Amino acid sequence: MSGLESQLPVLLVAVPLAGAALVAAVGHWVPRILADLTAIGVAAATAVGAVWLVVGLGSGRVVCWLGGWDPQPAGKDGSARESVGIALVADRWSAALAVVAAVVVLAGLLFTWRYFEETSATYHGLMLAFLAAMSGFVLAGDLFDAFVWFELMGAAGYALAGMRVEEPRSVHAALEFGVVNTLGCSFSLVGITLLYARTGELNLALVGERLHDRPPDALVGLTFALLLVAALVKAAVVPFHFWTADAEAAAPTPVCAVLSGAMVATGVYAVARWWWTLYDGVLSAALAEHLLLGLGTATALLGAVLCVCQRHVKRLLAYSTISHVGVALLGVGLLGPAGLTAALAYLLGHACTKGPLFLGTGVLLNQYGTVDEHALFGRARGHWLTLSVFVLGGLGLAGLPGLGLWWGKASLEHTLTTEHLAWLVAVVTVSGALTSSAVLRAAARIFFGLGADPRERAEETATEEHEEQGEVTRGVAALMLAPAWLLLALGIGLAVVPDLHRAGETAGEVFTDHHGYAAAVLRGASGAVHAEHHALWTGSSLALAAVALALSLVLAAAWLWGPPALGRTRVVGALRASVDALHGLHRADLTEQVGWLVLGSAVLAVVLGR
Amino acid sequence: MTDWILGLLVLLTAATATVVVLTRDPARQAAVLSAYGLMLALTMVALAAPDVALSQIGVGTAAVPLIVILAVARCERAVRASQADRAGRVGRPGDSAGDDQERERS
Amino acid sequence: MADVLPWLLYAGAGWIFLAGLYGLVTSRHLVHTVVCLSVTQSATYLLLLAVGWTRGGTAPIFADIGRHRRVVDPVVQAMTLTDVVVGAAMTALLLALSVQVAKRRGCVDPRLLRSLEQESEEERGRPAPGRSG
Amino acid sequence: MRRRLPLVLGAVGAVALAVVGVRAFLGLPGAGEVPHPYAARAVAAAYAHTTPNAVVSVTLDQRGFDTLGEEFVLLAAAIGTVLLLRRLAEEAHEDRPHDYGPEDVFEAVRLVGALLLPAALLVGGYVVLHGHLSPGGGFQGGTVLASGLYLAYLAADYRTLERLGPPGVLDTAEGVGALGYAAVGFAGLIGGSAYLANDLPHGVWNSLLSAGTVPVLNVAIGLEVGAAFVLVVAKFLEQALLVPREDGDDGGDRDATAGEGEH
Repeated sequence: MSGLESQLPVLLVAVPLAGAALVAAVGHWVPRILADLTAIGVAAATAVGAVWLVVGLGSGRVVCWLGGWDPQPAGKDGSARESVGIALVADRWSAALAVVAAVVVLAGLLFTWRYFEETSATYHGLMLAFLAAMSGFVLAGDLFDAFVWFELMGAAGYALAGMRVEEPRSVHAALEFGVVNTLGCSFSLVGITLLYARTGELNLALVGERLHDRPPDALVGLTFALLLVAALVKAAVVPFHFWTADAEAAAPTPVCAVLSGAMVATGVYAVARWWWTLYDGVLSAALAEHLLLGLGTATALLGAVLCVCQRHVKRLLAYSTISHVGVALLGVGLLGPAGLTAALAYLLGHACTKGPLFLGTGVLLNQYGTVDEHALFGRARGHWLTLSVFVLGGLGLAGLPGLGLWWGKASLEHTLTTEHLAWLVAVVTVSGALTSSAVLRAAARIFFGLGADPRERAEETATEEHEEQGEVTRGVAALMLAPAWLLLALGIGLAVVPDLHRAGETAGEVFTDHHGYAAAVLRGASGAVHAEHHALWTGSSLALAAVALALSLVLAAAWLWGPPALGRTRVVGALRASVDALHGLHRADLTEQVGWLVLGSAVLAVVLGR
Repeated sequence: MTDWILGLLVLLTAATATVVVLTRDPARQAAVLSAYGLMLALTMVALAAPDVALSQIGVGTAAVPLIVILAVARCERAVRASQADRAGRVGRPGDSAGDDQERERS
Repeated sequence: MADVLPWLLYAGAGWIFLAGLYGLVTSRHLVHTVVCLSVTQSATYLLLLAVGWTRGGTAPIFADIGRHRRVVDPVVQAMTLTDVVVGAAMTALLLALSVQVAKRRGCVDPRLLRSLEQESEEERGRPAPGRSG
Repeated sequence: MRRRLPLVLGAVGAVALAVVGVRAFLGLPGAGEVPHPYAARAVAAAYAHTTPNAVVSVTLDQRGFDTLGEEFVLLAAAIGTVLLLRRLAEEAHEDRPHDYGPEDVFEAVRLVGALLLPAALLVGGYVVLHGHLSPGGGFQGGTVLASGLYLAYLAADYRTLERLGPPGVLDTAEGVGALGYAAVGFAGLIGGSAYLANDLPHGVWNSLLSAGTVPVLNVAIGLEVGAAFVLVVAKFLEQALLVPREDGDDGGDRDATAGEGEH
């Protein structure tokens, strides 16, 4: 790596930070158009830098010691080089997540260009700070540094989510989002403190190496449980997921796209990074695998079931995000290179599918002032532009070959079958089909007015909703949907470019190479990595995709034209009662969410802290 | 000798923290929070951490309790205004809750 | 007192952490919730400094003490400094949100706030209309 | 049952956490034997860069990237609070706080305030500038500077505070402080070594101009923290002082002290 390339990881964090400070400083004095341009320019530059880093990395790692504190040269006996500085370690997968974060924030900023009338420069400053926090987190090679970027992600996220203070629901959701995430970060800080007490180090590689000096005991298990709490709260995994539906239903649309596209991905990434650098070979892999697979399954199914019975499109998409994060956690839970590649590819694809769906919903809200499926029944006929985003997004969620999620879903199903966990393949397929059917049902109702017209049944008055901004012409809608298509095109690129898949598998080997990571950071060595590649477009994966799509279409049809008689049968009645109970549970207020967080962390501590 | 002082300070800090948590009225809680911030700063001095004690005094004893008092003042007025608004049905815009439910809240 | 002090430090930090959690879980006022959250965070300050403390160690300010004087751990203090700043920033931000919730909902009890939202949903005859962006 | 659900969840969780916590903490070594290899290296590095205050050396020199993140957490929180507490168009009818006449503050309080303000600013400046020599630093000095300006409000009235620190200028000062920190980082990068590298001359031990970039970063942080805290408190003051014009004396909470809300 040439001089500048070796400094790229720092630039990916420092440039957005400087941009945020600049926008915050001159925000008052310059016209808003300049703040827009600066923010979009900085986000675009970060995206380009991240892509350059991914391309330039090959199958190695870039270790960048900050503050000029390069560790002393490797000792004669090859002993670990130690330094007092902070290391940023970039391998291909962490750089790829930085690309996704930059692209999703860029799409949000481009969307905002025509979306908000009165935004101060603060919005742009917070979005850039959010971007810097995410790229800082995925590149951090230091435990406490990761904690600081987690908190910055939180601070910018709470302010952005609660930005529209005239909406009671958005400030309430932002407050719950804030309290739960800050508490999760406090739990992880206790974990970091205990790790520092045991090993005396903060660098991920050094801590991982010191943990091998003694047999693992309750302390090591407890630290992993506490670190997991912050990661799983950010990733919205059961039972820490209550804040997601409210925060993403009430936040402004571009913020929703960033939260569910990029931020949840950093939570799942955190679980993988901390396992492979700290606890691989220390804690029992079987225990961690069972725990993560259990959490992933519960999250995937719960998210999918609740997603289907939502009528508010953004809340529907929020529960679909929870479901897809659960599926990605299954990949990480396999604790293998192939599983990891599948999980991170799934997250990349999910960002390129869920982001456009949120932006499409934003256009609907912009034009009709509401995103309630029943209130919008048949009102958006003829809007082909927005319809295309919804259809592509909906089919993409089911894993249509060639769209964003195809790469992640196909390789995950392949890995699950080779690991003899065929029943998990069913979980993946069912949750994908459920979420996709919900989106297709919403699209069918809104754009075609199919199915029974709900407005006869419910006698609500057509309360004219407070619109986010004024009427929007077709041309403006096209401009606002351009970033959505950008993301969809990126998703298609992910699915069809074959050498991306091979590079991904090699990068998965590099990511999960515990000793290679320690060697690169501590001794500057870079070993060769061998990865076996498997074809993606195989008969079985295409068959599974066909099953998922068929199931999704059948379910969508069932929601739209399901005979009322079907509703009264005992089976559906019992099902509906259990779903209503689940729904009631999800009206947890702030104190209940904290209660669930404490109970969840206790379960993790008991399971891992044996 | 310093061990005793440190032990005593930690116990006092833990006790003050319990009092902060058990004070249900937020206005009074701000005052106890300020005392708690001071106790925490003294414990930090006993733990030989002067820098942290100085920042804890600046933040925990002065700035945050001041913000808490001001936030409480604003919240109380908002709650009073909405009760008055709901009771008297005085159609006063501003800080009454956006939702127009008329039912008398418990 | 000699060997019981470290455990007293850890126990104190643990007690404050659990006290903060108790306050969070039984809170009936949003500002009370945010203050209890800052108490929970302040427990991590004590734990951090307790981990770095060594008996007989003085503050790591070498302006007037010798190079080889026994000092407590400066890295832990740097982490605690950052934690104090982050704690204050979060408290200010969450208090601002609490004020806005109180203004918009006219209610500051977390338990009633959730029922208010349900009321508004049921009243409109359909869940969560898309008023918000 | 639903009413007591959070307490039950929290209690069960807390008990389990406590049990596992105690078992785990038994694995921790006692006070004396906690290994501190990082601390030993940090002290050596502080001496290498002639920074007597090892804590500030770790904070700003060795782990400067952490503090960069921390400053931006503070910046994001401050501009977030200003964004969240901004006054919307429909609230314009409410009385602007600085429409108040000069408060009838006792002469003694006004005198003490007038005397203490310069003292507070002086102490704050001292703490910022001597951060690398004695306990203190950018953040601690910043809070002292900010408390100086609260004095201006308590001793006089809101208009004085707004004259001393108008929000527009404070916002810019905050952004410039954070930008200064990031710029010093870039200077290290452009200087050929690394981001946030301490390339300035390290000077003589215990002298004011020593420890390279540490004092410069302290000044940047002091500027940002001072501006951030005054801005946040001013925003909360403005919220607490807003009184709807019609009924004017709504419970007499015109001054900043908490209204005697009858609970």
